Amino acid sequence: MLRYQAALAKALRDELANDEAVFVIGEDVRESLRGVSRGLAAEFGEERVLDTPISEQAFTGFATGAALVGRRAVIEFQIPALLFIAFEQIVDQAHKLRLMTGGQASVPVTYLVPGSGARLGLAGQHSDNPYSYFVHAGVKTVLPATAHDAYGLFAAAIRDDDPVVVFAPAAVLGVRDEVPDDPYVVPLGSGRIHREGTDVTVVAVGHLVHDALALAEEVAGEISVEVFDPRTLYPFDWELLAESISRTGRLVVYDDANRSCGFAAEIVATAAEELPLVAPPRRVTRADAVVPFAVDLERAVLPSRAQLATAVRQTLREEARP
Amino acid sequence: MLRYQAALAKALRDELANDEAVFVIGEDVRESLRGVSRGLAAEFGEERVLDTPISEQAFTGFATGAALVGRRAVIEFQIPALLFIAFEQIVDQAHKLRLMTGGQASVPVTYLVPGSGARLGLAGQHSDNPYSYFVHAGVKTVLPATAHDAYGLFAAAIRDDDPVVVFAPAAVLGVRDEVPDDPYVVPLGSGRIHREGTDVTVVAVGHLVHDALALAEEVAGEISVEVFDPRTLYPFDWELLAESISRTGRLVVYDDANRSCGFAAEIVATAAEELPLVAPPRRVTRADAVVPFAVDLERAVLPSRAQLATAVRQTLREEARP
Amino acid sequence: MKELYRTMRVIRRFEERTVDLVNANEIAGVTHEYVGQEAVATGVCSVLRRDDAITSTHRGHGHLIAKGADVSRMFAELLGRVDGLNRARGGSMHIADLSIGVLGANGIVAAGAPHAAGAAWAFREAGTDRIAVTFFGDGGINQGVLLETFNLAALWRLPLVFICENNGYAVTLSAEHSTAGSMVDRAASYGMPAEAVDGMDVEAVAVSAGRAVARARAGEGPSFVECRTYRFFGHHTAERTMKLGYRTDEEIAHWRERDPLELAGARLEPAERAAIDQEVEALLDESLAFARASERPLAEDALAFNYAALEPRRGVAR
Amino acid sequence: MKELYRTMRVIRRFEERTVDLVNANEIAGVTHEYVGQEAVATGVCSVLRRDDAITSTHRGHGHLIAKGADVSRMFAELLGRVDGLNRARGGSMHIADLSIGVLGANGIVAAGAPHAAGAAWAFREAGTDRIAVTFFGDGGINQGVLLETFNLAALWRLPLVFICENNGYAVTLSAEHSTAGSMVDRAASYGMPAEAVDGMDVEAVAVSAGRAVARARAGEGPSFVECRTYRFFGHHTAERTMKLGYRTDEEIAHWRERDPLELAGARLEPAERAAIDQEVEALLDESLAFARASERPLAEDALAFNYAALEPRRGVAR
Ligand SMILES: Cc1ncc(C[n+]2csc(CCOP(=O)(O)OP(=O)(O)O)c2C)c(N)n1
Ligand SMILES: Cc1ncc(C[n+]2csc(CCOP(=O)(O)OP(=O)(O)O)c2C)c(N)n1
Ligand SMILES: [Mg+2]
Ligand SMILES: [Mg+2]
Repeated sequence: MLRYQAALAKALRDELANDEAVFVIGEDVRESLRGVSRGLAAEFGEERVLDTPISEQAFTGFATGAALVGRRAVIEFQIPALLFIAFEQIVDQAHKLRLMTGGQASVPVTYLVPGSGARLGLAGQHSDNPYSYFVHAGVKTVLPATAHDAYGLFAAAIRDDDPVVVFAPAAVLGVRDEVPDDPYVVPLGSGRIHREGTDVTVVAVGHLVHDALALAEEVAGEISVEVFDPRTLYPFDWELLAESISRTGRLVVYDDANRSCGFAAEIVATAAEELPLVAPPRRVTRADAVVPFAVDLERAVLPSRAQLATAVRQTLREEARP
Repeated sequence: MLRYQAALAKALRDELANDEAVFVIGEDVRESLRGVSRGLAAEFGEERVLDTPISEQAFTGFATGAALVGRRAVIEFQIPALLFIAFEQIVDQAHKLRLMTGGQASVPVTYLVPGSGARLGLAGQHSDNPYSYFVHAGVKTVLPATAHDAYGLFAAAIRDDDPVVVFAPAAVLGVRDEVPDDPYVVPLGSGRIHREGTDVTVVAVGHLVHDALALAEEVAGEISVEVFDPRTLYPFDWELLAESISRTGRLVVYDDANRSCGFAAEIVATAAEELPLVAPPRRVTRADAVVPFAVDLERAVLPSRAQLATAVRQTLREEARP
Repeated sequence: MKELYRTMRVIRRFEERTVDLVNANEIAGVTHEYVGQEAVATGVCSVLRRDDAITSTHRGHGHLIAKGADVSRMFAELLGRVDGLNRARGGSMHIADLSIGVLGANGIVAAGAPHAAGAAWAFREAGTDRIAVTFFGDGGINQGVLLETFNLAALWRLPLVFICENNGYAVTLSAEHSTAGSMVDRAASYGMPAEAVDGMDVEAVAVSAGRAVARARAGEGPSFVECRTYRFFGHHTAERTMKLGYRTDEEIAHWRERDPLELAGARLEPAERAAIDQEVEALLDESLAFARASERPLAEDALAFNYAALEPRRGVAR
Repeated sequence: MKELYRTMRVIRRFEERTVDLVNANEIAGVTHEYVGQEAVATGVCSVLRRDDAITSTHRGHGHLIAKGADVSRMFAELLGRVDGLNRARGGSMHIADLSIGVLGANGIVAAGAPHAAGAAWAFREAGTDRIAVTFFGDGGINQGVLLETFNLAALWRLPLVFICENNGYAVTLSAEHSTAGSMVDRAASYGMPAEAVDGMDVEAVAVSAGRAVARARAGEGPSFVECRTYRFFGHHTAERTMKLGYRTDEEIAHWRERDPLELAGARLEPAERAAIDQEVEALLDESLAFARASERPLAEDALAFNYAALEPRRGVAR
C-alpha cells in the first residue's frame, strides 16, 4: 500500500532509473516540498534534478529546448497558478511545435502539478483546477484518482513523446492504494469503471471519484450508480463511456473545475450529441467563481456530494424530452 | 455605413472624449497598425495613448494598477497569442482582485484583440480564437459580429467596471454596417436574433454569424433557420436562447474555436441539461488541432458552411432519443 | 525611533500570535511569517504618506501593519470573519486595504510590481506627487514580469520605488543559487539609482528608502533598494513539519544576533521599551478579541463580489 | 570572405524573390524581410558548426540560410508544398530544420530563447562541446522570458550565445523609446561578457560572435552580442500598404549607405563578385522551380503531425 504522493515519487524514481534522458526541473525539487522528488538528487545527481529560480516562463521553455535535442523533461509546478505564467510556453510553443515543424520536433515534457484544486483556506490564487484550459488547447491531460493510476499514468506521461500535463488533486495526495513493485504504465486515454451500475453513469474527476463511490454506496439500495473515472481528460475514452451509457442511459458529470467551458461541459455536450441518453444529462461542478478564503464560503462554491445526490435523483425522475 | 474596424475606432475615440479616465496602451498604438487608435495620440495627447515595449505581462499588470487607482484602461493586443503571455495577469490578477479584496478593488480594463482567428496563411501561432479560455475563467467576454455591435459592445466594455475581453474576428474587420453618429452602448450579456426561424436555432459566433445568415438564406425554401448571435459569450443570454429553443426545439452551434471545452460545448451542455430540445443538439467547430500554414490544410481544420448545412439537416431528421 | 520600534513590535507580536492561531486551527491554510524582516516594511513605510500606494507579497502582514492597516480587521480577515479587511474573501495571501493605499498582497511572486507601476503612472498623470512602492523578494527578482517592470518604470521615469527584500532564500533556494550577478547591478543597468542597505537596521532602511521616495516624489524617476534581511522561521507555517535542511542552525543564530527589534530596542530607554511592549500587547489582545467576536460570512453570500455587475447572472434554471 | 558574401547574397535575393511571391499571391500570409540585416545571420552562423543549435525569430529566413538550410525546401515551405522543410505546416514564421540544428523560427517575440538554453544545457550534459545561439531583436530584449533566460544561462554557465539584432525598431517603436539603459549593460549585469558590434560588417560580426562561441565551447558560459543593424524595408510585407511615418527617408538612406552586401562586396574582385551573383541567381531559379513543382498537401492530411500518437483519436462518432 502506497500513498498517492509516494506513488508519484516511485514513478519518477523508476523513470529516472529506466531512462537516462529523463530529468526533473522545478522550484525546490531537491528539498522537495511535496515529496515527489525527495532524495532523487542524491541518488541520480544534481544534474538530473534541477532547482530553478522563480522563472516559470524560462524554465518551461528550457524543458522544451532540452526535449527538442533528445532529453525527457519532468517539470514540477509548485502551484497550479504557475501554469498561467507558463501558459504561452506550454499551449503555444511545446504543444504546437510538432505540427508547426511538420513532424520534425518531438517535445516529451511532463508538467506535474502536485496539489491542484482547493484545500480549505488557500483562497483565490492557490485553489484553481485549471485542467480544462489544457483540454481546450488539445494538450494531453491526465488526472489520476488513485495511487495505482497515479503511478501508471505519470510513468506513461513521462514516456509519451508529446507534452502531457499531470494534475494530482490536493485532496487525494494522501490516499493509499495497492501499487505493484514492478514498473508498469496505465496507457493514456483509457478510462476506468470503478463500480458498475445500471441506472446512471456518474463521470467523476480526480478526488471526486472517491466521493462518487461513497455516494454510490450510500444509495446502493435505491439506485444503481456506475462510477466512471476518465483518468485521462484528453484524449478522453469515448468508447468506454459510450458502452457505459448504452447500459445506463443516464449521465451526471461531477467535476471540481469552473463550470463554463469546463471538462464537464465537454462530456455533457458530446454525450448529448452522440450517445443514447434517455434523460437530460446533468453537471455538478464548481461555480464560475473565484474561490473565497473563508472555509464556509469556499465550500459553498465547490461541488458537493449533496449536489451530486440531487442531480442523480433528478436525472432518474426525468424522461427524454418529447 | 462604417466598417467594423472604423466602428471600433469611433467607439474608442468617443469614450476617450467622454471620460478623461480612459487611456489606451499597447504595441504600436500611436501609429496604429489596425487603425483602431489612429490619430488618437494627436487628438488626446500621448499621455492617453501609450506605446509600450514588448512586455505583455508588465503592461497588462500596469493597466490593472492604473485601474485600481481610478483610471480606465483599454489594452490593444496585436495578436491573440499575446493573451497567453499575459494570461496570469488577466485571469489570476485583474479578474480575481475584486473578489479577493472583498469588493474593495475595481478593475475596469478592456482587452481588445483586433484580429482574432485564422486569416489564411498565418499558421500555428497567429490563428487562435482563444475566447473560450476566458469564458472558462469567468471573465466577461465579448465578440461582436457587426460594426453596429462592435461599437456598442466595445463602448459598453470600456464603461464596465470589470475586466472585459473584446475579440474582433479578423474575418469581419472590413464588414460594413449602419452605425449611429451619437454614442450608444449595447449592454453586455444581451444576445441578438438576426433572423427568425421556426425549425432550428443556429447559435453562430463572430464572423460565422454572417455565414449562418447566408446558409439560412440558401435553405430558406426548405428549412426555417433562426440565427442567434450571442454577442457576449460570458455572461451568456440564456433567457433569449431559451425563448428561441422553445420555438424551434433544435440547436446547432457554429463556432470557430477549438472543439473540446470550447464555447460551443458550454451552449450545447446547458441546452441539453435545461432546454426543451426535441432532437440532439450539434456542434460545428474548429478541429482540436493546431492551424497548419498551407491554405488547404487551414481550411480543412476550420468549421465550414457545408458542415453547418449537414448538421442542420441532420438535426432536423432526428427525434429525441427514446 | 519610538514609533519605528512600536511598529516593528506590533508586526512581531502579530506574527507570533498568528502562528499560534494557525497551529490552533483558528486560521485556515498557511501564513508566511514576517519575523526577522520587520525593519524593512517599517523603515520603508515610515517615509511614505497615507495616500501613497504599495503592493505587497505573500509575506504581507508586515507591509500592511507598517502602512497603517487596522490590526483588528487584519486578525478578523485571517480568522475569516465579516469584519476582515477583505470581508473574509482574501485571507493572508490577499489581504489588502485600498483605503490606505495597499493595493494588494499577492499569491504570485512579483505579480504586484506592474500594478504599482500603473498606479505610479496614474498618480503622476493626475498631477499629484503621490508615489508607489512595490515589495518583492530575492526570488522575485528572477520573474520576467518584474524585469519588464524595471524597464517600464525606468523608461517612463515613473514615481516608483522597488524594494527587494533579500532574505537569502526563495523557499529553499538560496539567493546565491538563484541570481546571477548582483541585484543592485541588475536594477542599475536600467539606468535607475540602485543600492543595498542593511535590512535589519530600521533607520538605515528609512534613510535609503527616504532618498528613493524623495526622488520619486520630485519627478526624478524610479529607484531600487535591496534590503539585506533574513526570515527567522520557515517559509510558511507548514514548513515546521517538513524538516528541510537548507539552512544551518549557525546561520540562523548568526542572523538572530542582528534581530531588528533588538537593534532598535537597544536605542530606547528600557522603561520606554517596556511601556511600548505592554501597550502593543494590549492592542493585540483587544484586536484579537474584536476579530473573534466578528461574525463568519454566510455561505449564501459566496458568490458576492465576483463582479461589479453581471447580467444575466447564471444559467436558465440556476 | 567569398563564402560570407555568397551567403549574404543568397539571403538578399531569396528575400527579394519572396516579396515578389507574396505580392503575386503565390505565398499566403505575410513575411518579415531580412534585407539589410544579412551580415548578422551570416557572420554569426559562419562561426557555428552544423551540429550547433540556433533558435530564430519571425524574421528567420536569413538565419536558416546562413545555418545551411536548403533554399529549395525553404521556397517549397513558403509556397505551401509537401517538400517544404515543415511539409507546408509552418510557413515563414515557423520554418525550421532540426537536422541542421535550427530548432525553430518563432511567431512570438523572444519565445525561442529558453529553448536555446535548454538545448545548450543538454549538449553540455551529454559531454559534447556543441553550443546554442538564440537570435532576437531589440524589441525582444524587453520580454520577460528573455530576461529570465539571461539569468538561467549565466547562473548555470550554459554554452549559449545571445545575439540581439538591434535594427532600431520593434515594428514602429524605436529602440530608444523601448529600452531603458543600454542593452549591453543589461546583459552584462548578469555577469556575462557583453559587447556591441557593427552589424553591417559581416567580418566584425564574425569576430565578435567567434569570441562568444569560443567561450561557450570552452565551457566558459554565455555571452551577449548586440549587432547594430537596420532593416531596409517595412516590418513585414503588409506594411507597404500602411503608410506609416515612424522612420524618415533620410534615416533609411543613411543606413543604406552601409549596405552589408556593398561593404562586403567591395572587398571582393568585381569579377569574383559578379560570378557569385550569377551563381546565386541560378541557384535560386532552380530552387524556385523545384518548389513550384512540388505538390500541395492533401486536405485529408490536415490533422497529421499534431501528436506523436493520440489514442483514442476523436469523439465517438467522428
Ligand atoms: C510566480 C510564482 N512562482 C512560484 C511560487 C511559489 N512560491 C511562493 S513563495 C516562493 C518563494 C518566494 O521567494 P522570495 O521572492 O525570495 O520571497 P520570500 O518568500 O523569501 O519572502 C515561491 C517559489 C509563486 N507563488 N509564484
Ligand atoms: C511577445 C510578442 N509580442 C508582440 C508580438 C507582435 N510583434 C511581432 S514582431 C514585433 C516586433 C519585434 O521587434 P524586434 O524584436 O526588434 O524584431 P524585428 O521585427 O525588428 O526584427 C511585434 C511587436 C509578437 N509576435 N510577440
Ligand atoms: Mg526570499
Ligand atoms: Mg527590431
